[in-house]
Amino acid sequence: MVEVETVTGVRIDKERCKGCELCIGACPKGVLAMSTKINSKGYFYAEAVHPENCIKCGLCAISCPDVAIEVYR
Amino acid sequence: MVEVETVTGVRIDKERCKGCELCIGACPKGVLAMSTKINSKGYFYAEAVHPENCIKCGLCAISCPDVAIEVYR
Amino acid sequence: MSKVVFKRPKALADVVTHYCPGCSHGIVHRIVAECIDELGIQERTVGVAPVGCSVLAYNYFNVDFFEASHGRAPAVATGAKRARPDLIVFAYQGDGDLASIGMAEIVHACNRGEKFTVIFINNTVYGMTGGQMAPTTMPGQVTTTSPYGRDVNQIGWPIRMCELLSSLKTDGFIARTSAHSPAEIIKTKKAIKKAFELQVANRCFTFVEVLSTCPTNWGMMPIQAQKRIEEELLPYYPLGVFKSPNGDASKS
Amino acid sequence: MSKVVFKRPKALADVVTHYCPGCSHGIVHRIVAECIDELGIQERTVGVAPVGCSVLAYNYFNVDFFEASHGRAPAVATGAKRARPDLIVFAYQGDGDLASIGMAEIVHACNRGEKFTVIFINNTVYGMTGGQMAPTTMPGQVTTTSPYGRDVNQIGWPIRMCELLSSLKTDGFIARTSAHSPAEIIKTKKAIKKAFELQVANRCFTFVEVLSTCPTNWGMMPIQAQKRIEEELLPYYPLGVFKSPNGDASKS
Amino acid sequence: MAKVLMKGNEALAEAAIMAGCKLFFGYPITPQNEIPEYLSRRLPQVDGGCYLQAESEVAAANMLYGAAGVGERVLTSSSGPGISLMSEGLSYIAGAQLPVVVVNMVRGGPGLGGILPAQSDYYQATRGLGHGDFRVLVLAPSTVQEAADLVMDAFDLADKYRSPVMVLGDGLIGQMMEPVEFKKKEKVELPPKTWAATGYKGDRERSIINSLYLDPLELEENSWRLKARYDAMGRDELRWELTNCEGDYDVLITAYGSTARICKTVIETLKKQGISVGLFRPITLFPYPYKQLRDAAQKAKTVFCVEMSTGQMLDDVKLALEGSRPTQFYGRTGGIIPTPDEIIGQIEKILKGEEVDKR
Amino acid sequence: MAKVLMKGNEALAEAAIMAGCKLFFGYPITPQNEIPEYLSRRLPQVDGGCYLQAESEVAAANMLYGAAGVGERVLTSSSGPGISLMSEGLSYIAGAQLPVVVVNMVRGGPGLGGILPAQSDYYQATRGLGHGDFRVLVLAPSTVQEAADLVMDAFDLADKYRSPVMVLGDGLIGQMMEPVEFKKKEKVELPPKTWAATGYKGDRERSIINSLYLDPLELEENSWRLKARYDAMGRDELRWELTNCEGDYDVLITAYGSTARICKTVIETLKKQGISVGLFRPITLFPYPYKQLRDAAQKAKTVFCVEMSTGQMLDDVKLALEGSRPTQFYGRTGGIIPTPDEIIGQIEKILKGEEVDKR
Amino acid sequence: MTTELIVAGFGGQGVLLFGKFLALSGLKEEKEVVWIPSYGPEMRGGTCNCTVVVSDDPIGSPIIDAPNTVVVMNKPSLTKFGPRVSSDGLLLINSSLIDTTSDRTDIKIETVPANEIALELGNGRAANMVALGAYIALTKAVKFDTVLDVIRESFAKKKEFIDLNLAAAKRGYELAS
Amino acid sequence: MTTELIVAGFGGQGVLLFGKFLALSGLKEEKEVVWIPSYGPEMRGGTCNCTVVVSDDPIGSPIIDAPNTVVVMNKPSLTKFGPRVSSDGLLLINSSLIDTTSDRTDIKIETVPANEIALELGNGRAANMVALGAYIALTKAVKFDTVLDVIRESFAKKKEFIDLNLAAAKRGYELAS
Ligand SMILES: Cc1ncc(C[n+]2csc(CCOP(=O)(O)OP(=O)(O)O)c2C)c(N)n1
Ligand SMILES: Cc1ncc(C[n+]2csc(CCOP(=O)(O)OP(=O)(O)O)c2C)c(N)n1
Ligand code: SF4
Ligand code: SF4
Ligand code: SF4
Ligand code: SF4
Ligand code: SF4
Ligand code: SF4
Ligand SMILES: [Mg+2]
Ligand SMILES: [Mg+2]
Repeated sequence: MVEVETVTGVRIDKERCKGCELCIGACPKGVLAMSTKINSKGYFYAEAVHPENCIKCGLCAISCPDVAIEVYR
Repeated sequence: MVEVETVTGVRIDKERCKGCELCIGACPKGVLAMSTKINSKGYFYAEAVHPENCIKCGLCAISCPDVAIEVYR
Repeated sequence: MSKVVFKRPKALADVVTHYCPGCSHGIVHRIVAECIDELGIQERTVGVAPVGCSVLAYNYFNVDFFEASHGRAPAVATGAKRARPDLIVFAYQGDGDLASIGMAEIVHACNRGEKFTVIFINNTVYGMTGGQMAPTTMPGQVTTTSPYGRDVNQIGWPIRMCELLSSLKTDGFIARTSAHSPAEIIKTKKAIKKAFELQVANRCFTFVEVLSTCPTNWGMMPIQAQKRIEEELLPYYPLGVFKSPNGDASKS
Repeated sequence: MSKVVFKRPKALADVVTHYCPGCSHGIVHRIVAECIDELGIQERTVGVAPVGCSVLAYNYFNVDFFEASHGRAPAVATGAKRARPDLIVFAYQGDGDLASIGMAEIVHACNRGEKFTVIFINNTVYGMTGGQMAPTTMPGQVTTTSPYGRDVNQIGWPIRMCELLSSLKTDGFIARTSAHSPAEIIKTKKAIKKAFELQVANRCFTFVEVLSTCPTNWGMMPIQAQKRIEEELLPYYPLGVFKSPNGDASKS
Repeated sequence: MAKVLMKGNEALAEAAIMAGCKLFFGYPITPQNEIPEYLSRRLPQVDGGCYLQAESEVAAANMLYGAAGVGERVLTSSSGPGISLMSEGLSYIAGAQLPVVVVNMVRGGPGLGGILPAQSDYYQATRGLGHGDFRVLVLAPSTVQEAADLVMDAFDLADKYRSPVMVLGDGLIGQMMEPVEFKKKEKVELPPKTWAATGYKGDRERSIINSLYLDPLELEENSWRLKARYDAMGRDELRWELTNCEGDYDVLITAYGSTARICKTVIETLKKQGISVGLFRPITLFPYPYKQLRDAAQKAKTVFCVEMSTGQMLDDVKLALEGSRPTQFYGRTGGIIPTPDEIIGQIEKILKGEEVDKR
Repeated sequence: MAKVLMKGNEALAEAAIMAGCKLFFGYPITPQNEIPEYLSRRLPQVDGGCYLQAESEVAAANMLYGAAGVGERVLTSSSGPGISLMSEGLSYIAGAQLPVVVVNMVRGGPGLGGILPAQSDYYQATRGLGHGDFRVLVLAPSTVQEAADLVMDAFDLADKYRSPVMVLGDGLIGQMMEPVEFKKKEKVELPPKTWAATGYKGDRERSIINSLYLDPLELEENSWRLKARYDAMGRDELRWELTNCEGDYDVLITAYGSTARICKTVIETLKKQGISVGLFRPITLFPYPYKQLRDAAQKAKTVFCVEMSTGQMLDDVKLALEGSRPTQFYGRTGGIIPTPDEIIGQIEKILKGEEVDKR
Repeated sequence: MTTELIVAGFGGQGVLLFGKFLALSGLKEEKEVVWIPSYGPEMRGGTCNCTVVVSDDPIGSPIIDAPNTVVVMNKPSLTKFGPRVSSDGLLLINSSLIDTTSDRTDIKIETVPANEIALELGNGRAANMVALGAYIALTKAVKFDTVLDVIRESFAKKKEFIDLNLAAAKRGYELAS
Repeated sequence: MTTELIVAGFGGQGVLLFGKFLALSGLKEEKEVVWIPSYGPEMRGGTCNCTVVVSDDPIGSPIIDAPNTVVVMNKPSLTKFGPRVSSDGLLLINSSLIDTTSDRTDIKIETVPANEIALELGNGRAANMVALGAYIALTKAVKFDTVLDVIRESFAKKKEFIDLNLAAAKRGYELAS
């Protein structure tokens, strides 16, 4: 089965995010930042604020303890 | 208290001896051998058959698991 | 049509974990699940969860699981693997679980050369019960049961399990990695993958220690906790492969 | 008037032991008693007997004694010494006791740097219960529970406790000696004396492993059993001081 | 001393120190962690005091053995799985006649179970703590104040009978805060510990702390010696509490610890409805106040045993009654604390002559 | 099959293999060493068989957990101290509903005690094997043949109830040789082990072998599920034997295992003197045949409980009788086996209306 | 008089301290008190609550099915504990974080914007004290002065907190009076 | 008929085998049998004994206070078990190692120089079989031929022992017949 996806770049599931900020520290391109809003669990969550800079390296994703990030090229 | 003893050489308590023969193997001078008699526990016991050869080295005594041997100079 | 750079592995259950924000447990779970996927062993893999924060690991993987008693995961894994040598068995243990109460079981499983994989999460503290001292707690570290800091003159130095287990003669794969940065996470993946591969090849006992954070009980933000690993833990807990099975290329 | 070259030590009770003819236990008992005499510590020495052939050690020394549960002598000694640091405490353990069921207790006592002395009688077998396999049993050795000989591919290599314990960072004195010849018995005495001296000086955890015979369960005459140590055991269990406390002269 | 607001676990820990406890060996487990945590702060401040986290509960029990054997007062505490791991060690301690105090803050079982309050270790505490012919004196507090008081008594009782004493609480007793007053206890006359292994100086027999008796006659002797102590406890140490047992009642509730507190609310509530129900609360679970329960039951038509278990104390209730009164049982377990309302519901059934709910 | 002369320990080990037991995990301890020794020879000859000496009884119990959890038949055996060390593990096994068979060849306790035959682990076996609301089915053989037979049944019962089953022998049963015949058992219909953790292939729920239930309602549910099984055992699995209970008797002896054998000689001897005494021998100790004992007791004036302990089964005897008959107790313990003559002496006292010797 | 309280919220909102201060105040007034925390699995990252009983008479069951007062500091707590208030009881809602209410008509429902007020006073973490002040005003479970004393004593070692928390409690008290 | 036997001696004298052969013979003759070793502390380096019961009826107590036959292979065993022979019972003494006897008058006392005979036959370790032969001659507990069969079968794998042991048993049997 070939994975067919229409998105590219980083996709963050904000409901899974616990706001640990590890992805932000991991991103070499400053793509990510914390939202000022909270999700339904009460956590501030991570967002791609500069998606245009994303080099799809996946470092954010492998750093996320909650596997809230997917990355597509 | 100064130990005063009248014997010299090796003294084997035959009732303590279990006949393991380790002392015999340990003696560099062939002083010891097994008796052909058994003690009250049923063991053949070690005897000094050549006490005249004893150099009082104490090796027999430190080899005896049953601390059946005393050595005096 | 886009290419997947990173996607949730299939062997990881699609649920939200109970772990605190930034806790390394989640990262290592993901890595283990990826290895299971990549080796195509999901249908014959059985996990053994410890008593510790990862006690609920059985809810987080799409494989059959045991929940073991505290410290005894290696014995449970031994029972399972001896009974069904065709299964791929891994035990997942914390430092209180493995290095304190479970010391005898891990040493003996390693020494017998039991052919399963142990993932050892060393976060220098008893996470689940609220931050008590572990055998791995660093000198001077304040915990709820070392309120004046761990005093090595009174209770000795932190135990380094890789060094201890490597002192045994029986063949094995023993490595220490860390979860404190993307680069180290990648290396952790490599080590864990290697461990599973060796198990699949029925080679030897395999053991990967991962230096991990417990932001909650360290009283730190997750990023600060990762820094602590780098600055405080690494000098005492060196990373690397401590032992590889005889004739193995990656032998250090 | 004659000079005493060798006489029964005072700290050794004047009774006949239950040990089999030629068993090393008796030799090591005598050595321990001599050390107690020579250091003048009889009145403040407390022993801890294991479960094993030396379970009745409490009858053989003229000092107060504990009989511990199987494998837990180091925990009992820890309790006693922590409660009364002025006492000189020694534990006397067999290889089944110390290296199998008691693995966690000995590793942790050693790692905490508990300031007592452990005498470890390694005779590669469970003596008391009738010759079952121990973790220290040699490869190929036939015992009542390894009827086809110890298979290292199935259950691993014999555990070398000195090597294992020496891998810990905490200060300690760790040595292996043997009871298979007068020369080695003399060295054993030296090592045990050193251990007690270090304890008297309140320095560190002290541990002396003595390679010992079990003529009965080895099915050998005592002299033959001593040969076995020399020929079979020594190549695998090297003798020597594995660890000395920091700044100690005899450090190897 | 003024009353202070404290968690049961902490009150109990402080009480141990006041009772002269010098050493604590234990291993973390919920819901008793406040005990080791408190003592890790406090014991180093005590002269000769030592807090040591053991590598396991197995080791902890054996450290107790060592410390008690040299004559010091020593405490451990644990819950469910940890107490099971102490089983062998406690059997040795009992066999060697050593005084130690063990706190069990019971949580739901079996196995890892849960961490919420339960009373499902009653059998283990009163009968099966380990192999061999031995028992331990079991004290069951139902308030924080009582937990503190009983711990102090526990040390004296342990010394008096040279026996382990268990304080059997539960997660609720351990976790809740109530006002507690640390009363200076009058000193109890206790025999000197001449048996302790403190170094043989020739002025007494050698002290050997031991449970091995290869001669079966000696081992039997030891067992009957222990049995005689248990019988003496049964004469001299029974403790129990009667509530609302002055007048008449159709139903006598038996319950201990936390459950008994809840039953007190039941009694108050029913009293307002004009229904009189009595409560028999055993405080010593071993020895069990059999005769006292039997006496109290004579006014009742039915004895109603309420526990946070599937029914364990029920055996002792039946042993007390010897068939003289019918019993009914209601239990919640696994961490569920029965509410006054649900117990009242069951009592209403009993009063109507119905069977209570089986679960 | 022809009868062969075998030690109880060996007969039992062979019976386990015949019952399909594939794995043994254990640790040496007297008086059961012939079991591991025998199986270390035999299991490697069995297809899929594995004998492994565990590093301790703690580990052994957890290896059982692992092997039973993947669906294989597995055995351990031990005695006194070793059984106590399995306490936590057995509680987990019970909580996780795993079928395992445990042999306890009881020796004298508490502590290290002695190695001669005793029955002083009755409380532990029937009530306090570990923490939490659980029991294990306990089978008590009194001959070598019965030991072999009961071990075979034990594996079936374990699978049927998804519960640990204990075969409670003693040093005598283990060490003595008697003729034994290994009867081919008819195959019992047993539910498939769909719950086993054998790899998740998507064709069933994931198998999780577990005793943790963080939700107290679920933990309670598990406890009542277990309780329901114990109740079912109490209906369907009771075993007992009556000897000389056809006619009249003033005294009914209750005894199990080795002690019951000895009492049979007592009965034969007294019969010759014209004195008729009955014997009630429970074979299942849990569940206990309460009603059957009570019925048998109705002909007797006194029920006389004989044990190799200071009095443990006595509780169950009293629970059975509910005060309907007076009881007397005689016990030897610590490795002493009561002789027929001394028991006869006690019965003579009972017949004279006297109290039996307290020890 | 017997006051039964459940106060519930996120971990970190200080609900255990709210409860403890009420219990300490009761003790100071020589009443019978008991405080029980929720402990267990739900703690980690989840909700948190405690039960407090303050009474003139000895306290039997410390487990309260239907408390006569409930304070909820976040939404999940409202869902969980709102229905448990006894008839004629009081439900106090932290309107800063809860935008809904209970539809019960048999109880008294009050709100207090605890976080907002605390933020106004300079530190959002004092929201619990705002709520405590309001709670005392509404229930008179203990004397407000006693509560203020307890606050002073409890923060004795962290003087910087005293003023903030006193102010927060006072604002809450005033608002609800 | 019920034969109760205690046979006792040093460890290594083969008393357990003596007992086992009797039990096997009983089994071969389809009688009820039980064999119980002494086990325990007294074993190591000490004395050793076993109890055997051979009976036409089911065996109740396997523990025999006062056996009707006792065989003692060494002196400590005579001291320990001599007094336990039941009245009218048989005490068989290995006179090779025991120079005294029992002063009991209510029992039959016989002797056999078991070690000497065994040594004559070439191996002192067959003393137990000499004694067994003598015992069978004296008690007729089982048929002697059965015993000989049992010896043959038991040593089937060690043929070299068969002849020695058969000869020893026969000599013992003859001597005592
Ligand atoms: C026998 C036993 N003792 C103690 C406990 C309590 N307990 C649960 S988790 C835990 C510590 C876990 O620490 P660790 O293994 O380091 O895992 P982490 O939570 O840090 O991941 C303890 C002591 C238990 N469940 N069972
Ligand atoms: C918990 C427990 N398990 C098992 C035993 C039985 N046991 C007694 S001694 C012994 C082995 C002793 O061997 P080792 O320690 O090597 O001492 P040795 O007799 O060889 O000197 C065992 C397993 C026991 N007493 N307690
Ligand atoms: S994929 Fe790389 S560049 Fe893109 S957001 Fe993640 S870490 Fe940053
Ligand atoms: S790493 Fe994951 S959980 Fe943490 S902030 Fe980023 S997306 Fe959220
Ligand atoms: S003292 Fe030396 S020379 Fe003399 S007998 Fe002993 S070993 Fe031989
Ligand atoms: S070493 Fe001792 S026991 Fe052995 S033969 Fe010599 S004297 Fe006897
Ligand atoms: S307590 Fe620590 S180890 Fe446990 S989940 Fe939280 S951060 Fe992770
Ligand atoms: S069995 Fe072995 S260890 Fe034990 S006393 Fe005999 S020779 Fe020594
Ligand atoms: Mg940890
Ligand atoms: Mg050994």
